[in-house]
Amino acid sequence: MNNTLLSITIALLFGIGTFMILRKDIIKIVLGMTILSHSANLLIFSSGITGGKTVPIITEEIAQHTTGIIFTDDLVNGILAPIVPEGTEMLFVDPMVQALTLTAIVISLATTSFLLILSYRVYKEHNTTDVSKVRRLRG
Amino acid sequence: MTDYEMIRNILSFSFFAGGMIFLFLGMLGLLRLPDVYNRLHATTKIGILGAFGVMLGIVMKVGFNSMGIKAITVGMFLMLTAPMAAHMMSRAAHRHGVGLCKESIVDEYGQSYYKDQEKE
Amino acid sequence: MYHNIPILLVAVPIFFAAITVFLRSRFKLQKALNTTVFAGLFIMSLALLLHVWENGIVVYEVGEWGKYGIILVADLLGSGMVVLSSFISMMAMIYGQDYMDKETALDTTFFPLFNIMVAGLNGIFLTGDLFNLFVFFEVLVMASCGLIVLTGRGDHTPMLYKIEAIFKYLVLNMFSIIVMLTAIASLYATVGTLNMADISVKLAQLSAAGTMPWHVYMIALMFIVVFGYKAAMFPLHFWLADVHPSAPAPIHAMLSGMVIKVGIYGILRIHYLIFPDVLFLTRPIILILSLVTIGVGAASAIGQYDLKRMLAYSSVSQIGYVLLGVGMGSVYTTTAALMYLVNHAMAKSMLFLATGETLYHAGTKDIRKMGGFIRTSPFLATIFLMGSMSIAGLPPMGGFIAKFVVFDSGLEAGFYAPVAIALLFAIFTLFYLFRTWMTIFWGELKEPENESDFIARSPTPQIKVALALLAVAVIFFGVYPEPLFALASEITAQLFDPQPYIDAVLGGQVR
Amino acid sequence: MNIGILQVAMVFMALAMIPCMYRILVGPTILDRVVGLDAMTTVMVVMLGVYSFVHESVFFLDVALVLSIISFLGTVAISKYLDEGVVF
Amino acid sequence: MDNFTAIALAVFLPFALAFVLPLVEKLLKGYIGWYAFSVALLSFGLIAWVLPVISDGDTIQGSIRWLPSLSIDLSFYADGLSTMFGLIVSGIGMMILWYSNGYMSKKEDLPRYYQQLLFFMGAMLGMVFSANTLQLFIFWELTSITSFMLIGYWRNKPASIYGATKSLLLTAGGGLFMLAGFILLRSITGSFELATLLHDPAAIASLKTDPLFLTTLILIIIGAAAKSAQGPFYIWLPNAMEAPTPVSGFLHSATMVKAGIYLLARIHPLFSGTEAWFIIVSGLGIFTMLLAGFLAFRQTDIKAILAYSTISQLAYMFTMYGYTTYHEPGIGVAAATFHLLNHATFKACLFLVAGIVAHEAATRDIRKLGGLRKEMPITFIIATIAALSMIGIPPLNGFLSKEMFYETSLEMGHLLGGVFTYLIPAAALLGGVFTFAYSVKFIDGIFLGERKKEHLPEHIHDPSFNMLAPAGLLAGLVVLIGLFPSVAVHYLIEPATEGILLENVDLHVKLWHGFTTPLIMTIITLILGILVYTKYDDIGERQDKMNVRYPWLSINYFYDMIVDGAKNKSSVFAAFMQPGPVKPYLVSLIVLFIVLGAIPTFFVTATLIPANLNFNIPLYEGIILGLVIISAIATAVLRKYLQAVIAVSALGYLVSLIYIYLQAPDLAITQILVETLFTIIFVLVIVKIPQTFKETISTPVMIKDLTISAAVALTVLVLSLNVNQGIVAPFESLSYYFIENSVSLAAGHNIVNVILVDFRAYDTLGEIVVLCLAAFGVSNLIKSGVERK
Amino acid sequence: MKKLFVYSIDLGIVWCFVSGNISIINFLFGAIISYLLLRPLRALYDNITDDSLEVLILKIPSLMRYFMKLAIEILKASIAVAKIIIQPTINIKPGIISVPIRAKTDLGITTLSNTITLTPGTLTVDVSDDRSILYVHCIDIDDADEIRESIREELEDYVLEAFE
Amino acid sequence: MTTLIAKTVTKACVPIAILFSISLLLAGHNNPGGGFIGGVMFASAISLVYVVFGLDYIMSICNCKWEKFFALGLIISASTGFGAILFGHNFLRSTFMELHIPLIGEIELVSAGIFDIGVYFVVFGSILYIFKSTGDDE
Ligand code: NA
Ligand code: NA
Repeated sequence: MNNTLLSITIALLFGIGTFMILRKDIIKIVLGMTILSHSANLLIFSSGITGGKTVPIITEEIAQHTTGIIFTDDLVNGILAPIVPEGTEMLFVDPMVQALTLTAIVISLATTSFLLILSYRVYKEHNTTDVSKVRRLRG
Repeated sequence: MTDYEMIRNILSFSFFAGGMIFLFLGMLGLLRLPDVYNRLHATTKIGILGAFGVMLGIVMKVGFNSMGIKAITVGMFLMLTAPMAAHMMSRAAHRHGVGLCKESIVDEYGQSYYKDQEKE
Repeated sequence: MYHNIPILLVAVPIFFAAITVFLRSRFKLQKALNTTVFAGLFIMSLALLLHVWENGIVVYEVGEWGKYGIILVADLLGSGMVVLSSFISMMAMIYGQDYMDKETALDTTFFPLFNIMVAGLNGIFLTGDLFNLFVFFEVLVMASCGLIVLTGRGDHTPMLYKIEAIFKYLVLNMFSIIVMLTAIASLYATVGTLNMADISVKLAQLSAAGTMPWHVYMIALMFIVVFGYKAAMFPLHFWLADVHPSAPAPIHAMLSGMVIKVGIYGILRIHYLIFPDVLFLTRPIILILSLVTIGVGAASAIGQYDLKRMLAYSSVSQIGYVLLGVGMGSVYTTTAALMYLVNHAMAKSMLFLATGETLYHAGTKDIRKMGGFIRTSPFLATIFLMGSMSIAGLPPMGGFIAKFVVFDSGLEAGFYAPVAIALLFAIFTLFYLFRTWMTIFWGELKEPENESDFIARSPTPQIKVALALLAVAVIFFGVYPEPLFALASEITAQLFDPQPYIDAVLGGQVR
Repeated sequence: MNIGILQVAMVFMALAMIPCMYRILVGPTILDRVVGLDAMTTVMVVMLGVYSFVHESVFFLDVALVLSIISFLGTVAISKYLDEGVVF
Repeated sequence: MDNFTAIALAVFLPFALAFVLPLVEKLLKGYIGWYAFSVALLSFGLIAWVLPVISDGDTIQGSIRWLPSLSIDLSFYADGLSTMFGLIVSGIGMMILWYSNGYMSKKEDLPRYYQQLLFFMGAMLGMVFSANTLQLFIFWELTSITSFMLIGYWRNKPASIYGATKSLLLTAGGGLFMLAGFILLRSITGSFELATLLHDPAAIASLKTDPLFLTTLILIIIGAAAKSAQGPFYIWLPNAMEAPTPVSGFLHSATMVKAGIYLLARIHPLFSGTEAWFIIVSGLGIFTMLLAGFLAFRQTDIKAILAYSTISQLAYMFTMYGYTTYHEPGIGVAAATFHLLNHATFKACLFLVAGIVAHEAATRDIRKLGGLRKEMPITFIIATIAALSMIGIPPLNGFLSKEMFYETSLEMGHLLGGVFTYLIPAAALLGGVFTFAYSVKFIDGIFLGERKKEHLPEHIHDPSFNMLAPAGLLAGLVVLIGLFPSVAVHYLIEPATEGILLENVDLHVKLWHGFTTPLIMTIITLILGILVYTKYDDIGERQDKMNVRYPWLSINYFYDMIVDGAKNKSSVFAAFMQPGPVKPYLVSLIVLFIVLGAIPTFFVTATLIPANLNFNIPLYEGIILGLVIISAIATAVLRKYLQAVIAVSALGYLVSLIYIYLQAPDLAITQILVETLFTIIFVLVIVKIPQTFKETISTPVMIKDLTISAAVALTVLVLSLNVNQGIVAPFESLSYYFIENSVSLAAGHNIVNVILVDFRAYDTLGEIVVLCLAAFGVSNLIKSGVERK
Repeated sequence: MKKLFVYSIDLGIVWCFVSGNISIINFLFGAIISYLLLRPLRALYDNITDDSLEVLILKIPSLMRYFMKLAIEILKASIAVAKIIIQPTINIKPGIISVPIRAKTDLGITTLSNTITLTPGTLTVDVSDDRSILYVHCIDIDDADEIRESIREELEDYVLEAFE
Repeated sequence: MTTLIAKTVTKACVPIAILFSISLLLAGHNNPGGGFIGGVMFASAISLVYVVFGLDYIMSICNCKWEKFFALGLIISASTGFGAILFGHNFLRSTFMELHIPLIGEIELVSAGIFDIGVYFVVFGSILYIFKSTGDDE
């Protein structure tokens, strides 16, 4: 996917989300939060290494080819990260960011659900969905 | 490439393409048809057909391996659920007060015929 | 056995949180079990700290995946914070068992949520992985939110206020968490790893080569938003005065005592380990903001009639002192900040626990409606006085030594104006705390109630034990601060030279 | 060849999504929006089929199956809400 | 027992014995006062035990390990100065505790009273024997706190609370400044060890040239002045008179208020001999001396008169300690030190008398008192001796130090020359005149003149032995020191002066040393004093009138304004800072995010936005991402909840489509599932929330919010574009490891799943804990609403 | 009890489909899970009359016929609606008509209603409370009775045969 | 009340969805799926019942204590971690063995799978708990 376009999308989503959480209507704020979460999730996702084209599931068709990547950290010799030999091509898309995004999505589900129920309770207690009126605690 | 494979490929591709074309038409219907009930016709029937077509295309291509089975399952499931979803939506629309479009000629279900469409 | 302690400190409370769900309404068993677990956690954390102090950093590879998995690192900072959180949470737990409402809190979600809250704290303090830090941040926040709703006996907060407070807390928190995610993702995209030590090494390489991408600075500063929010640093402090007072006392004590310290911990951990090159930017920013924090907190506290709210503003102000120590940025000031952090944690949690009981005793939150309680509860008066003295920085309480080292280190490092401002607001602190103490405990009994009515609402023995133990700690660190100072110095040394940390983390074997 | 098919098919499907989006945006009735959303999921199921077909990968069909089951749930829930004013 | 142990014990015994007081209270029954008395006696004895050593010119020093990391130890230092102070503290303490046996009613909370007094005594002793400044400060603040507690002894009286607050704020708060001064001193000289510093001429020399010298001095003097009620800080002392009278006598006249004087004396070697020292210290002293002496006129409470007199007398000492020049440092030191001792005796005595009068006559209002000489003859005699000593009538001890004061003033005036030759002695003289006036008033108002029947009880008589004896003893001391000054001078004053000046001092104090200028000044003082006394009440009335007309003339006015105003100002400030709605808080969070994001852009040397951006956008991607944006905008724009929810749902599905396109089926499934669950929860909530509120966004708000949002978007865009340049070479992603090892080491083919449940299972554990928390939290929220009904 | 057993076998087949692997072992595995699963859910199926396994097997041919019919109808339906859609101007006469039905069982009514929805120009909106009438939306009504007739003849028969 | 059409379709769909959820759970290690996805799928199936049959009806059939399920899930997941400690390894150390069962063939038993089952329980338990408490209100 075109990185520039994705970045622009992420930024726009971030902006729209920000605009929405500045609204007065409590439900709009919650929706704004979900949009912000989408933006963050996409950002995490886009932070992976690019180049891979395949779903990161190792099927029987895709033979396990040895890549010669070195993994053992050896600080003495200055080996810090996977050392990828020249010419090694990434077959899969980055699975790590997928896992991270997945975790982030689930966590944002949990928090947003909580926030949503909370909004309902705010409405119940304050009898309004206008958060600018939710201001008993002040001073 | 044997003839059999050739035929299979062509068949699968035509199912595939046909499904997509139908789907596209269905969505066009969504855009063009006058009221929500008519639009449901478009999305339900043609959508299902489109989906089914593509799924069949897959089955044609790969046969009854796990992928083919999954494809069939998807199609069957859509067939099971889409009508109910359409039923729920149209019922909800009617009971929610969404009137039929002005071209409509009969409403034996309720008295909401010709209602203002803008009501939400 | 020391080897396993880091994970046990996190996993055991999580496990017991689940167990307690099955033990609902078996109150005696819950009480015994939770007390045991928390005492066990405290002992384990203490053992871990001593072990780390003696033998160096303990690294625990969850799942034995080395830096490719998630690593728990118990260095002195982490294990020290864990000891602190374990101690305070133990007291809060002991206290809470008598304080919280039985039907709506103890028999429902208090025990699991509290356990998980502690797990969240320990998880944050021990993790060596950036993304895992985020996960445990969320654990902590969600646990806090769940706990704030619960009610206790001295908790005269209408549900209306609690809901509003949580709402603000959560909305603000979600934005800061999204900022955190953005920062973490950006960092991962730049160096390809989430292990903090690993990131540190890689950024150091970039820095040495002069090829550090400029957006790393941006990321580093974004973390200030994240941790500054947690620490209630100006201008991110607004939630605190609303949220903390809305919580029932044991939770209030945890929030003010420990949870806001997470922000400080984060700054110390992330900025010293990962972004040492950006400290030239972060330090002045924190310094300036810390001064405003001190001022805003203190200036707002004076006019409060709601006791809990006043103390919450005091927390804002006090956290400013910790941040000041961090922001001034020398070895000694950072040591001072850590000492301040510990002493504030002890004293504030004690003060909040005492406040909970005082409010129960008084039957109101309004300071103006209180008075003369020294006759009806001299115990609370003493505890409250000790807490106030410590926060105000009066000897012989721990807070005095803390304030002293902050001033001493600041002046030594040449930060005359900041110290002067801090000094000025220290007098504010003295003023509002003592005035409050006098209003509550001196004067005539305000309500036309009998003295015996008040005495009937006195702390239970269990609550007294919790408060007394905290009081002992508060005074101990005032009379004999040497171990704390030595520890804080060691921690600072480790912060300023992260190489042992990095070696410990990256030296492990991978399966 | 596959990539070519994929690109054409994808564009085709993406275009098919525009009417759904239009309904979601414009309505005019709330049910139109629901129908639009429902149709969108149908398009997505087909899209997943296309992916699957082109990549010859079963994984996207798992997604499709999940989508068909779950979007049905969403539609039913919203419809029931609009119909009866409650969800559960 | 060595000398150091004696000193340490003298300090710690009062603390220890005070701590155990509540435990042994039951055993002691009625003898609790005697217990306290014996503690004081013990300390006195211990200090007296080392006196011979000290008076020989030796010092005692030693330390106990305390804070090695900060190189601070608990160290004690006993020289002439501290020993004299120690003896005053414990000696007067003995008298006061003895007196308290008679004074304090059995109904009072005696354990607390004696415990606090003992704490105070211990703190005071600790303070004077401290060898390092930090320790000194600690004990210093302890004296402030105990003083605070004792002022508020009758803690349900508003006046007590007011007085206690004031004293704490000024003394403990001033102490903080002093601490800062000490820290500066340390940073200049490198040590907290005062005792070593005193004997380090090089360090002292460097201190005096340090640019921070003046700041350090001022900070320390603020502490001293606040404690000794000097300058504008005097205002706490009159209000401190709410304490029981023995306490006033002990803390607020004889000992604690002298802590500031002690500090001056202690740091004298470090700071004196500079202009700053002279100007600040003696300037403050002269100002206070005259002001307090003058203000005493309008006091009607006998304790208040004594309080103002205390302030004024302390100012004498301030003034004299300030009298230094480059050539002759410390010309006033001996006089000040002697006056310090004398003042302790006569003022404590006067307070005891005041206590007796108040106790017997049941009032402290001088307007209601009068003519008690017949009913309380012994008291009258005692009082008169003490008052005359304060005026400076021979052969009482006050006369000796007053003469020395005049002498010093003359000498200082002479040294300074010019107009000061007359001004400085004149000021001293005026101080003496005021002293005369209020001292006479004290005696006259209480004991002489007509007995005012209407205000007084019928039977007034001398008090019990326990109250009379300590006062009598002190009066006796006043006379004895006056008659035989050489003993006190030899054992106390000389060593103390040596301790201050750090050189051998040979003092010759005699009652009669010829018809000298100071004697003439004394005579003038008496004459002027009589003249002023005839106008005494008149002056007092005028002062009252002035005070009514110009309230801002008083420092108390400003104190009250600040303290009372603080509350209102703070409320206003807090209300301004925390208006309540979440939006401003959110805005500040977001703005900080933007600002912090923008700061690094000033350091960018290359380009802000990477040059090699790829704008080759496939149509499909364009459409999908366009739809994503459109659905997000729709969410923002659509007004009804359900419409917006449907739009956001569509957004979720479209996002999952991106995941699909980017080959992430697990993620896409998760996104789809989460989206639907979210929709359901949303609808569940919308069911309960009727949409009654419709937000209308005004144009300015719209512009503001759009600007903020745009700035945020820009920040994220810039970050994202830079970040999307990929992992910086030569680093590579950890993903390689997972890809390589997921099958061989974790036996899983779905790498994402393997990461979730194996490589990073710990994260997943946290994640499911968050889910549990959400469930618990939601249930708590819902239950919290049910209960209320 | 027996009903659960039958359902378990049905679901065993479903399991094969959803898990994407048709084999005896997998089927048995699925059947076992299904049985365990259905036990707590059994209350849902209480009001469904028992079908014996033999009857079920006997119905397979009619089921096949039904599905064939359905497939054809769907294709026809789609083409019909597609025609309407691609016309330059849409010219339709929609409306909702009531269709009396013979099907009595839940399964029968449901299948019929779904079938109607999937077939040309018709869409079930609701079923009457007495379960005797389906309200059907038609996209283009030339003759309402004709539509009722075609439903009865072309769909209901197949449905009744296969599902009742 | 929803119609009998909806109810009947639901009766058919629910077991299918549940089976699918189990399949996703079990296949997760090698195919798309896993504990979370399976758990949400399960929750969706049950919530379909909630939606179509109404909460009251379900409560009359069985009043499931969903909090016990997610607590159990948490115990399962955490126990996987503790189990490794009992075997002298680090928390959450995974292991696997290949079993050869006659008729079935090779089966890989993965300890992480147990962890995933815990996740499954937690996910559906907590989601349904949220649904139930929210829907139950008033
Ligand atoms: Na949805
Ligand atoms: Na998975």
